[in-house]
Amino acid sequence: MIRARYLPFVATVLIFVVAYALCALQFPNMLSFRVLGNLLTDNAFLGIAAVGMTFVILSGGIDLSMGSVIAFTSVFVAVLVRAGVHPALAFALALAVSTSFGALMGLTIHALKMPAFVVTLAGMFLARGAAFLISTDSVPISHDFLKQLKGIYIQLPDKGKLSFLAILMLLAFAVGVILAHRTRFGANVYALGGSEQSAELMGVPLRKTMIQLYAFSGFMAGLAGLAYTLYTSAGYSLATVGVELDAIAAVVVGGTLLTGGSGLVLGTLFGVLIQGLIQTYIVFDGTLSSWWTKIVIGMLLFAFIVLQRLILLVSERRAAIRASSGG
Amino acid sequence: MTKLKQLRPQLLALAVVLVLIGLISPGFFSVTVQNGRLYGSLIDVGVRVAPVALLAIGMTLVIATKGIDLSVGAVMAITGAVAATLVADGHSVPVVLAVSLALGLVCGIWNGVLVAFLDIQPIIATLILMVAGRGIAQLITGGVILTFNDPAFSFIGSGAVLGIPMPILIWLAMGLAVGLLVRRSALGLLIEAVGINRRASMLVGVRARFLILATYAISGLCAAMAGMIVTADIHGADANNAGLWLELDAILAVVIGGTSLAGGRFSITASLIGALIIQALNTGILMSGWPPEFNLIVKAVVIVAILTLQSPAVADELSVLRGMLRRKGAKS
Amino acid sequence: MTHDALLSAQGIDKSFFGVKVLDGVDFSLRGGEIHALLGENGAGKSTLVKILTGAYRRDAGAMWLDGQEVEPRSVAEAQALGIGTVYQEVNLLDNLTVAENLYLGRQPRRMGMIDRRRMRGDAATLLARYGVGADPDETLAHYPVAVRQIIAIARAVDLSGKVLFLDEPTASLDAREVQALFTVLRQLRAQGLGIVIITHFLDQVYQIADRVTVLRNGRMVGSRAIAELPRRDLVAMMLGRELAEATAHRGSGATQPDTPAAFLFEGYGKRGSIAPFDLDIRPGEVVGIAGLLGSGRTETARLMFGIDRPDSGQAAVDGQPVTLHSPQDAIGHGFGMCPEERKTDGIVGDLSVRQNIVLALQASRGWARPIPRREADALAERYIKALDIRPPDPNRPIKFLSGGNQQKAILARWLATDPRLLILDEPTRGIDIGAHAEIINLIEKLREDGMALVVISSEIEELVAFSTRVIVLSDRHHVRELRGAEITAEAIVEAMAVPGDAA
Amino acid sequence: ADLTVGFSQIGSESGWRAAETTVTQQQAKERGIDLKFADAQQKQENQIKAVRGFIAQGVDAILIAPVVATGWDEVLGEAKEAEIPVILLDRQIDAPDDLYLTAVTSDQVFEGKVAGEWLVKDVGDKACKVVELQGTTGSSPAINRKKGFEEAIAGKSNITIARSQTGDFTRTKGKEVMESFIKAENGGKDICAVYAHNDDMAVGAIQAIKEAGLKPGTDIKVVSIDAVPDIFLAMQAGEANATVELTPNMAGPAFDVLEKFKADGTLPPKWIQTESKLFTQADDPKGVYESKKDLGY
Ligand SMILES: Nc1ncnc2c1ncn2[C@@H]1O[C@H](COP(=O)(O)OP(=O)(O)OP(=O)(O)O)[C@@H](O)[C@H]1O
Ligand SMILES: Nc1ncnc2c1ncn2[C@@H]1O[C@H](COP(=O)(O)OP(=O)(O)OP(=O)(O)O)[C@@H](O)[C@H]1O
Ligand SMILES: [Mg+2]
Ligand SMILES: [Mg+2]
Repeated sequence: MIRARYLPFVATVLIFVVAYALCALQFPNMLSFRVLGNLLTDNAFLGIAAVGMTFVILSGGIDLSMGSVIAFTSVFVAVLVRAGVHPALAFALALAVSTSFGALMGLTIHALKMPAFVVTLAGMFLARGAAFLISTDSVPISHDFLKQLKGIYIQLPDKGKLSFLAILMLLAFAVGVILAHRTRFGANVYALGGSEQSAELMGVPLRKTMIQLYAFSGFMAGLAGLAYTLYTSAGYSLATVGVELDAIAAVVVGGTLLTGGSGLVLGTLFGVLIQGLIQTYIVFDGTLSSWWTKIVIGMLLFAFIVLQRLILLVSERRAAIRASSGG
Repeated sequence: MTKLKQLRPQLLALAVVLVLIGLISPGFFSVTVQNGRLYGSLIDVGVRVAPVALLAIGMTLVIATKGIDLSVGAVMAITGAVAATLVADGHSVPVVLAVSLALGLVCGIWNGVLVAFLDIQPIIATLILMVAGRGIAQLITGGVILTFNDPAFSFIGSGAVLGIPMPILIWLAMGLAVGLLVRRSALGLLIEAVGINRRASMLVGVRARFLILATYAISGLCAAMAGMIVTADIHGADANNAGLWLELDAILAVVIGGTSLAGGRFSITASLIGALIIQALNTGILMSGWPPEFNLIVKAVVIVAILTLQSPAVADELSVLRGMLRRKGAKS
Repeated sequence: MTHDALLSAQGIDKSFFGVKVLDGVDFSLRGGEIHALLGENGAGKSTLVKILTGAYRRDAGAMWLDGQEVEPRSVAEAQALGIGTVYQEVNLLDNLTVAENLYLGRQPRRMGMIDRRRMRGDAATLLARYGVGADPDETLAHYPVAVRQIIAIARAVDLSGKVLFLDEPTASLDAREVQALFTVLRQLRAQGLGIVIITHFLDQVYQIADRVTVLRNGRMVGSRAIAELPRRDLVAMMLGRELAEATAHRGSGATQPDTPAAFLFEGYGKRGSIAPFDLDIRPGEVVGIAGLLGSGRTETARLMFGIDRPDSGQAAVDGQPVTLHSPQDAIGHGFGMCPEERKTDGIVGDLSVRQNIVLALQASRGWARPIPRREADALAERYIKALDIRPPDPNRPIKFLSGGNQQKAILARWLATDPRLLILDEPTRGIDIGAHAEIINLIEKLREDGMALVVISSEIEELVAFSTRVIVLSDRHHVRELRGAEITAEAIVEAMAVPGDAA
Repeated sequence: ADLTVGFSQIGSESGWRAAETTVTQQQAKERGIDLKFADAQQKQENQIKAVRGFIAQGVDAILIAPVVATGWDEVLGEAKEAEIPVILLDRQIDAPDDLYLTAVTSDQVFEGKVAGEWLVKDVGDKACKVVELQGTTGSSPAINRKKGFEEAIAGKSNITIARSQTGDFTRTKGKEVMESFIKAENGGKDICAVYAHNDDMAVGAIQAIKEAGLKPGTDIKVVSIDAVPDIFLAMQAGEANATVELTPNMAGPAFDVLEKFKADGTLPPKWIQTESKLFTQADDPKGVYESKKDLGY
């Protein structure tokens, strides 16, 4: 029997599989390794950001600065590379900056006892503003090192590719899963999400965990920024506006509770894939106007959420009945 | 309503922001009468704050129940689009008002049902309408800016009564009305109770679901008003941009006003002051003449500064400090 | 003061909002002793514990561990020093599994990774010591307070190398579990641990403690060996006055009134929760409900109050069939209920004491008819006085009150609605002996005034004292009903042991 | 012909954009082209996803209205590999030009220049303080139209840009920013002209000028870019002075070259520049309005 806390995850996976099957029935082309590969590559940066977001949400917090940090990182790297810095060094610097920025937000949240929503909202303005200051223009980059990176991929059948970005995202999820479920840091994050006060009284080092947590989320945002830079070979200060909302939606669709303390990192992967699937479906359909696109995305999101709740409700009922007839 | 003393940090922050702007652009405080209405940057702040102020009123109640309403910007776009369509079709102002407000109410109730009855988490529940709502608004306008020429409706946005611009009157009136509604009835207390401890509240017979639904409904209503003001202001409905990202400003206003995002105690007055602080900042930046690349940085820095000074941690330290000073003063 | 004790503290001061809660308190604990910390509700016991264990900062004073001056700034630091604590409100995490709760922050690791298998195994072994068969992999939310309490104790005991603080650990345990706990404590004492226990049960103090320290109004009254302190003197130390022992075993003089049953439940039950039962309650009687932990007492109350929906049976009030599908329904028929889990189901923490007291009344009047401020003030004043809620400040947020005083405020909340049927789930849990007597007197008085009461309690003596009838539950069945002279502690205990299906 | 063409549109952020979409759909319908439309909601990543989706579906050609100039090499490479011709609409990109068939665009710098030159001619030698309403910070039209305008007034010391702020391409912000400009510049008396990066902001600015008790078009000249129908109403009323047209019909020329290319492999030039025509009050604003008002602006 499936434990109650895994139910949201199972529901998400189930919904994804069924939805994919339905799409494939309508557009047989969608059932190809090419589309599957695209699904992973195209959503790689979102997925990486969503790993960080999952941790933050598990702790009961939120990180609204992600979209801006991604844009900032991409501009930062692009400008450095344009100035002649080796990309590897630029990447390392960018990750150092985004990680420290996250750590600083974590420290602020803890030390000033301010809600994460507000601190990271300010962080969102700040990072975007900083990106503008570096360059308002979009800055293209090209460097052999980047080409080499992009040259890494695993060939799938029928012209499908598991690209470097896709591999990077899957790695990020693997790290996320291990961190969440097999380390003390992960356990502390779940504890914070249960109740900050109780966690403190049980000896969880609040300050340290908070700083580590937002540093991790900053790191993931930075890594997502690098993925985005690779993806577009450019840095652009107006890029990825509102990506944090996509990431939050992916986390929640993946079965994590926004109130914190409950959810699985792997669920987020399926949350991301479900969003990608919705978009792919809309492209394949190709008849929706701009507004119908928005409306349909909203409706599908609604359908997924309601379906998820229904599956949960039904299985909880079942469990209750089974328990009573068993006992 | 709320005691002045409790509003001290917000009023102080507003004063500091205003003084800073005054230093940068000296003409900021001059208010004159022109064409029979008040005129000046300060008045602009009062007018331009109207949408965020209205949103903040509803948002305060929603946040007090531990919720959040991300859809208000999209609801503004929807009601604006509908209002513009109706006005362009020649309907009378009362009809336009009634239909638009009803629509806002319906949007709010939709959110409320998702949150209160389907138990969907507020951010996600309202994200649905945030995404789809703008699409609906564009569907109504066909993606274009629907313009109209109807002085009666435009009056809402740019008219004045006794020299005071309408938007100012509207947000003040709405703030007063909702403030009185929640504080003169028991709604305020019950909303706070639900926000602090929903389970305990339900156990004493508080109808938590109904209350939550009501707060989202009020939020929808406020968004409808904001949408109409914006539409009347530019004599047209811009479904693409009306209210875009305004939900974040409204949330920020509520937080600057000291209402906790964890729900519970709230003050509408304080949220309105929070909205004024944000708008004063926006207007101040425009007056400053700095290049627009700096806008976000300036805004972020000032907001962080304000919130830092207001934060419970710093407030504690300050009160300890104040106590020490007082003790020292008493000794010497 | 000698610092050769295991743990000692001197001149501890603490104020909240300018009100002194601890005033120059000295405290010392020896290795290998069980030390009871006693005092009335709000005396400052929990605050002292929180200061000594790093959860609060003290305003003044110093503390020594093993003769070394120490300064734990967080619970984590205190734990590192070998100090384990169970705080008064069971502070565990509902969203984590039992094993994760037990080993949070000290999980067994292999190659840097948490060794989940070993953690699970260790957890099972640990819990077996306390006779709890909880599944280590199940989330804690599945278990009632009592089980959580034991898990919290097990955790604290396991991580305390030198000192163990237990703040009212036995409040929600039944006799059997209390004995299991005491056995463990004696073993730990033998190993040289210093143990501080806070409790309002004086019987338990005499059973287990070696020494007592008494606090009153934030000051230390004295510290004595238990052997040389008669019960009467101890009570006087705590209260600052003599107490006529109100809770003596006397049996309720009152018998079942022969008024017709006003509240009737027939075949009322819910699958998986409580087997169908019949219950009739008359105005002017107290129906006591007894049973072991998990026997279904709380479930009975939840069902009667409309929190859970029944799937069989019907209810009637004054002979008219009624549906009780929500607390509002029940309240509409004149019911009231004080829940057992005060922190999550009872108090509305950020609201003031006054607002907490008027909340139920306000809810039943509806939002459109606010209770005028004057009326609210009057109500608050009346009940603060009647129940001796301390501090008597109606404007203080209730979360800043001590546990016992919160309990009184919640009781006041229902009394303010003037209910016809009042259901009390563990009303005396965490209440000091002075207040305990007051609450029992109150229950008697309410009964005499014609109120119908259903009282759930784990304290059998107390049930004997005020009940006109006692229903005994076992395994989610109502197994026995005792009336009049049948109500004795022995009879109740005997009936509790009967397996449920025997009914 | 039975061509299937994928069209990746940026979004629907303005009336002009909506018109472009409408015109493209009309053009496709007239030519019997099956148009697959994908709206990117202002996000480049969505555009890339859409292009990949088109490739996976095996369309015959792809139109892209790129949201930003950079970042197209890889996905266009994939299109090339799949032998699907790509045509860019309304914006150039930073990529080797063998990756696309052609680009049908205006010259944004030139647009700004046309607006600037009009102003230079109109004010002659009089001193003129201009205020500028920029587009969204960081967007390429904002950057280029600013640049072109500055080039045009570069040699003229009598024309200065006194203030420049972003109005986010919207009416509301255009109005708000103009209000503050007026207050900051002596009640508007010091301002001689307003240059707006698009007509929507200009319309907002006109309202602000009117509400400040000044006459737009006379007291403060108004010049802007796009030529959407509403600006012609303002021109007719004498409230706007000049606008530079950005035609929404980019798809027409694109389909022309595509059909030729498909028929006999004719390679078009790499850049098909659309006209940036200047309209002033003398150009029969009413007539232009009538001709434009049903184009889906
Ligand atoms: N965080 C706090 N803020 C303000 N006042 C507090 C706080 N914690 C405790 N108090 C006050 O300090 C006093 C002592 O409380 P404490 O919890 O230590 O009492 P106690 O002896 O443990 O009582 P009980 O037996 O009821 O648990 C009470 O008056 C209480 O209201
Ligand atoms: N020692 C225990 N070990 C495991 N589960 C227990 C234990 N005691 C109770 N439970 C569980 O507790 C639940 C019922 O608890 P509940 O609180 O309703 O009972 P109760 O009779 O009201 O006891 P109390 O109010 O004293 O906690 C059941 O799910 C039962 O399995
Ligand atoms: Mg206590
Ligand atoms: Mg119970």
